[in-house]
Amino acid sequence: MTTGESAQGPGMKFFVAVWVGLMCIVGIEVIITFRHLPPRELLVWLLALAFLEAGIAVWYFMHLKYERAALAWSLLPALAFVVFMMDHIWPDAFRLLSMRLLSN
Amino acid sequence: MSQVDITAESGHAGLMEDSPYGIPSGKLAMWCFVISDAVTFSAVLFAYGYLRIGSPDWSTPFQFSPTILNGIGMTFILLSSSLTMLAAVEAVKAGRKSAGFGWLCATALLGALFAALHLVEWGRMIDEGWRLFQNPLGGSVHFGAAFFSITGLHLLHVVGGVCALAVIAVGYRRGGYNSIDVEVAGIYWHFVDLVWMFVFPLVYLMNVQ
Amino acid sequence: MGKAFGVVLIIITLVSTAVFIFHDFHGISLWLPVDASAHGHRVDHQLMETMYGSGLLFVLSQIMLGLFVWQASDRPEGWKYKIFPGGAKPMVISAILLVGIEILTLSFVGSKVWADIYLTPAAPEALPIDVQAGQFAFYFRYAGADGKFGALHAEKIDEGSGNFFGLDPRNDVAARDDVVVASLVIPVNRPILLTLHSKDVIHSFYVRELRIHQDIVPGLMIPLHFTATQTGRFEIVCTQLCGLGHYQMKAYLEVKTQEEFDKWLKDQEAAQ
Amino acid sequence: MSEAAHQHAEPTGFIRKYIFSVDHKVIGLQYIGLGIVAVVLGMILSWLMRLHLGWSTLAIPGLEKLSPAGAPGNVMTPEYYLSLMTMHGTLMVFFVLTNVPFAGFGNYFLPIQVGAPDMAFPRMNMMSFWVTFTAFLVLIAAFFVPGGPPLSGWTAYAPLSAVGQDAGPGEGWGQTLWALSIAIFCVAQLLGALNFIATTLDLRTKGMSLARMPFSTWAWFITSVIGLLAFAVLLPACVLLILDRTAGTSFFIPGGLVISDRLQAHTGGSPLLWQHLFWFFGHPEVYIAILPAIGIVSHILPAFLRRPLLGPRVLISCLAAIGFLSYMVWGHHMFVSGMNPFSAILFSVPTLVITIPATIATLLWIGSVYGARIRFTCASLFCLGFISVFISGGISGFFLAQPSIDTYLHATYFVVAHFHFVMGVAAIFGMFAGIYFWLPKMVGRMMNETLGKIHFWFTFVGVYCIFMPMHYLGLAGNVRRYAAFTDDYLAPLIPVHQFITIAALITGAAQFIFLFNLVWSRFRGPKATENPWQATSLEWSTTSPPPFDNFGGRQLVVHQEPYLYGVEGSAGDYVMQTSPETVEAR
Amino acid sequence: MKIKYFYPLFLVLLVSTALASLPVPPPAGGTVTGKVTYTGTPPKMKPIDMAKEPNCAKEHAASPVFTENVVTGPGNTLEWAVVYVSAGDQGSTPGTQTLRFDQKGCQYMPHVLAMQVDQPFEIVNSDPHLHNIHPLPKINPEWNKSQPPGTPPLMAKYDKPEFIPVKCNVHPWMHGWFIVLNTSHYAISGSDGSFSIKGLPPGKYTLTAWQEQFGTQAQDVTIAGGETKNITFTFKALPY
Repeated sequence: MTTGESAQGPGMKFFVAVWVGLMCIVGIEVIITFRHLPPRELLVWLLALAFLEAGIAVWYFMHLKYERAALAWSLLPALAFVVFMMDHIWPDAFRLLSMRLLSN
Repeated sequence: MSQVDITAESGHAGLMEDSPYGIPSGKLAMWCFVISDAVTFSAVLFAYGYLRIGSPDWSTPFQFSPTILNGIGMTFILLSSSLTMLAAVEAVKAGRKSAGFGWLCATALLGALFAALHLVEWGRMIDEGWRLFQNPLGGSVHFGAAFFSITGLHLLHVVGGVCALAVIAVGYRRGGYNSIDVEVAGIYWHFVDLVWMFVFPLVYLMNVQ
Repeated sequence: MGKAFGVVLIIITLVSTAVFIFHDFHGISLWLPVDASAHGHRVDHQLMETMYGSGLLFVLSQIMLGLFVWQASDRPEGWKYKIFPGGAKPMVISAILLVGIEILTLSFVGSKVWADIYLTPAAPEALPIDVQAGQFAFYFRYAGADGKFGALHAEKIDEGSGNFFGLDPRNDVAARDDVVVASLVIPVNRPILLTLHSKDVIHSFYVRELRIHQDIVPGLMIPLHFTATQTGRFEIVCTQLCGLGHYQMKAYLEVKTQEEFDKWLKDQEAAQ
Repeated sequence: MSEAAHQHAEPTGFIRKYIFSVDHKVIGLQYIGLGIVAVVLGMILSWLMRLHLGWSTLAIPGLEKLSPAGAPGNVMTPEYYLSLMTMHGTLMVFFVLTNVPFAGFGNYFLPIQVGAPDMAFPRMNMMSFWVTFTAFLVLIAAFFVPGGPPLSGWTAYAPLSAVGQDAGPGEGWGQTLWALSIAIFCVAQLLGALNFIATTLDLRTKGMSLARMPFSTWAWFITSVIGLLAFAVLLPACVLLILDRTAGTSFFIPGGLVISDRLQAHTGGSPLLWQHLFWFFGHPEVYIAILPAIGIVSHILPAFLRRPLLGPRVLISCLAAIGFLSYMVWGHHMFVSGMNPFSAILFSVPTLVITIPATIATLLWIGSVYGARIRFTCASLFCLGFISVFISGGISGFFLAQPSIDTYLHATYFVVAHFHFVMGVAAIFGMFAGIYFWLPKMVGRMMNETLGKIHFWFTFVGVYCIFMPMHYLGLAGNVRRYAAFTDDYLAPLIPVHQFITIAALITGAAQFIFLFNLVWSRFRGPKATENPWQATSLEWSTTSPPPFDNFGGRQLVVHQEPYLYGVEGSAGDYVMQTSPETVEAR
Repeated sequence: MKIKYFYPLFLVLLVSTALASLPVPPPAGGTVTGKVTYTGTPPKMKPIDMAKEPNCAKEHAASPVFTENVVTGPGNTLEWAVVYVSAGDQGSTPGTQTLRFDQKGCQYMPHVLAMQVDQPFEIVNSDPHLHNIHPLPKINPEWNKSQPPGTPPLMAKYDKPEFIPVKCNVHPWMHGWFIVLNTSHYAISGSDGSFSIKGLPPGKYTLTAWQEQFGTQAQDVTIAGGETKNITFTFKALPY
């Protein structure tokens, strides 16, 4: 049970620090955006930062760190697997460009 | 009544097998829902990416002011609401009823504020001529479709979350809900925050002029 | 009951297999039609390989099941069950090995066949033909004397006046001599490069005798190349549900000798 | 959990007891009932389709009254044929194959098999059924709207399904309702899956470790995990489709389409995007249909073989492997769809790999039949029949998994035969086995074995007569989804279709024997004892039917593996899971 | 002679139609005849390739069928143009006779079917295969029905005046028109481009000629009595 064995968070002070960190990452994202990188590079940066942010949120805010490891090991690989498999659609997205019907 | 109540309150207490994760069913179900919902959001974001790759005439209309500034404000509000949610969970766990209620209300209010800012943002876009099927800049019409459907889906989650938080806050004060329910609501609320961490960079920042 | 099950199952298995083997019944041919393309024999070969391998699996496993059920039917009361020789482990290992080898071979060889049809570019001397599918007919366009296709304009499509492709002969000289016909006429033994596109919903280009199949996706121009090796008249059918007239959506492929083809093309140019 | 805590004593009012009941057993029966309504409807639709395929100019008396536009002069129009086909597919896949073996039997028996008094979230469970029911009503409403029922198949490929009325009849309100119905259905399945997962993991009684769960429980659990992630993709896909249809977006509709001489306003979407999203759900859905049937059959077989199955752990691993692989193979539905041909190879290999766990499972069943003394009942016959049709359906997968062969066989009757055997008939056989096996527990009455056996023989031989010839038709290049075979190439094959039609009519008619048996046994059948099959799992440790809280206030304790047959126990040649005796492993 | 009685008769007619809507004999009156012609080079009509439907291809094997957007006759005349009273109409009688629209040899017979508002017409499939009839109205309600061979005729009517193109999706070359008019004073030009509108009561009319490719042209005509007026419509044609 939760109250018994796990989810004893480290206290609000720590969470405030995490919150400040997350806001900093958002700041970095905005700064990177306005350095006008090529879209592909920007995407890589933003995605990396977003995953970092999301990871922090899952880990600390959603208390996954304070649950049994089994929970994280069940949920995250499943999600990662599904998202990885979805990546198989990209080659067809590029087909939309290279094989577009030239009418109008 | 008997067994169910025993499971509910004192856990498995020797009558049931231990849950492999050692968490209440509600929390487990919420985690599963979060994963499922994450897949839903991924599907929509993948669809957005797919169409964006396939559209050579994609529009990038956003400027620092007002859109991104507003977006930073919304991010700040939503992140802060996560913080108040954490405070609510802490308070509830410690049994501080009124503090818990207060923090829950604060979270719901911040959520409502987020939704309001979002709607203002939508209103501005609609005034500029953006529609689900229309691009006032003449580029790909998918911009409006993707923007409104992704942020709309997120907004729906926020509004649903605000309602749920309000119900739980009142219910908690009256004794209908316990600390676990608050924690479960917290997981959902943080998830809504987490989704925004992808929506903001992918839908807003990637579309800056 | 067990005996009946065993017998019925074995009869079903044998009859099903027999129809595969003797697939010609009083003019009803239940087998692939003649192969008229350069790559078709490889598809057929791959299909036969799979047929032998999986047919063996089918017959063996059904007969095994039927036999075991037959045996199990009149055992005495208080029978102590016997364990399959070796138990589960050899079964699992043999399944992994046998089926594994089977599918490895199939996927290696099969993928090669696939890659050679769909992942190779068309030969440079291939005859380009433009194919447009629409509800519920195919139209084919040859470049005409200038060797150039006219540009397509969706808003100019007007089927009632015969402008199926949306050509603009008023402003586009290249479009004036384009030959538009309702049958695909090609010379034999010459590579053909089709460019498939659709004006409305998804259709499909399927010629059984050519062993070729490709969906025609609106918004995309999909290349498809093949070489026909036999003269004759074959059906081109749509296999992707496209609306009420789906079952009547077809065209004919006429494979002619090079001389006949040249004459035909000249006639068409003159007629249009 | 909190919600379960709100549950009180057994309700007494009719509505709370039988309609809006939170009792998982009532909900399970409701799902099964809904499934039976859907399957009868779907079967009648298939009869009409088959009649039309055999004799395309046949006037079917009364059809014009049913649909004046669909059958002028009682002769079916092609659009009506396609509508029937679409509704048949949708009803069968969603409301029968997903509802009955998974939601229906799962709801009824999963809590009992793990020794729980109810599902983890009884009220959510009730909601999930009524949401499903709403989806059903919305789908049926599509028959009666202007423009007619949808006709773009259960796959609803865009842009045909997305552009609206211009694309022909059936693309108006009917198609919108279809998409809406499926979206609603997704929500119901998500709720159901959450419930199943939580119940399996959290509400197991003392001693019911994961390893001691019956195969059926495992299958329902794995299926709910698949469903949780698969329906989550279909839901937004349907919402985007509805937006395309009603709000003018162009997610799935490319630009420059001219449909019925009208230039469409949409631009820039991609039909392949719909196919990807749909099949990303669609292939796991196939396993959502078949895995519970595999689980049910594996659960029932040992009781009649009077022995445990070979390699129980291996079998469960196979189920899990199939579930895992189901997410890696959706592209094999799209080999010739205009997808990048490289991807075809990428999808082909895992598809072929699926045959390994499937073969292992089949061999384990066959090997378990070896050397057993089978008790031939309707349930065991349907289990044996299941193995046979599963083999027949699985074998044709070897062909369709290879893009090079799919080049010829795609969208022919070979595909129809394949999926009807492996997911339609096999899952239906699992359902029949389940009903013959569990009806005594569910209603407290035994079913009539003689009628059941007649039903089995007609069904078993019948499905082979219907679906085996479809393989031959497919090899001959007979394209599916055709309303009639008019052209020179296909016309000679019509006699085969007529044979199939006659077989389908007879086999379908035989199903009414089953329905009669079901209704008759419900009221007139001999009373069932607590454990009529001398089976071991927990559902047989309570009365038939079980009381409101499943075990009458007892908290069971599990001491044994689930399938201890063929051993010496106090009760005979088997040892119940709840029995505390020590058993020598054999 | 007859003119003397005309006005009283007309009054009686008006009253009787208003009160009892009894069947009325066609009023005697003036006639407009004439021709529809063109100047310039009209587009060349294309031969229709019906290879998709072997039945029809066989039927037309000897003499190929051409598209019918611009059907010309001797002396630069145009067939299938509709001439009708577009303004000043009087004395129209409601159309009650059921018209017939046939599908034969993968062609519409007639190519242009003119009818009055609320006039019933039947659509017949004389071919041994399926057709679907898909009129594409903008004001009137749209429908799209298929007609398998051997099924009874489809009955239909329109309640608002409109020029409606008709197509068959199964045979995309099939193309026809439903011309729904507010008046019973209309005519379709024949193969020599001639038309004749009879029974016009004296008065001032605007006559409009419509041709599917070239659009419309209007002329004013005044009918004084039982006379016959001759007018010619001339369209300007372009080759593409």
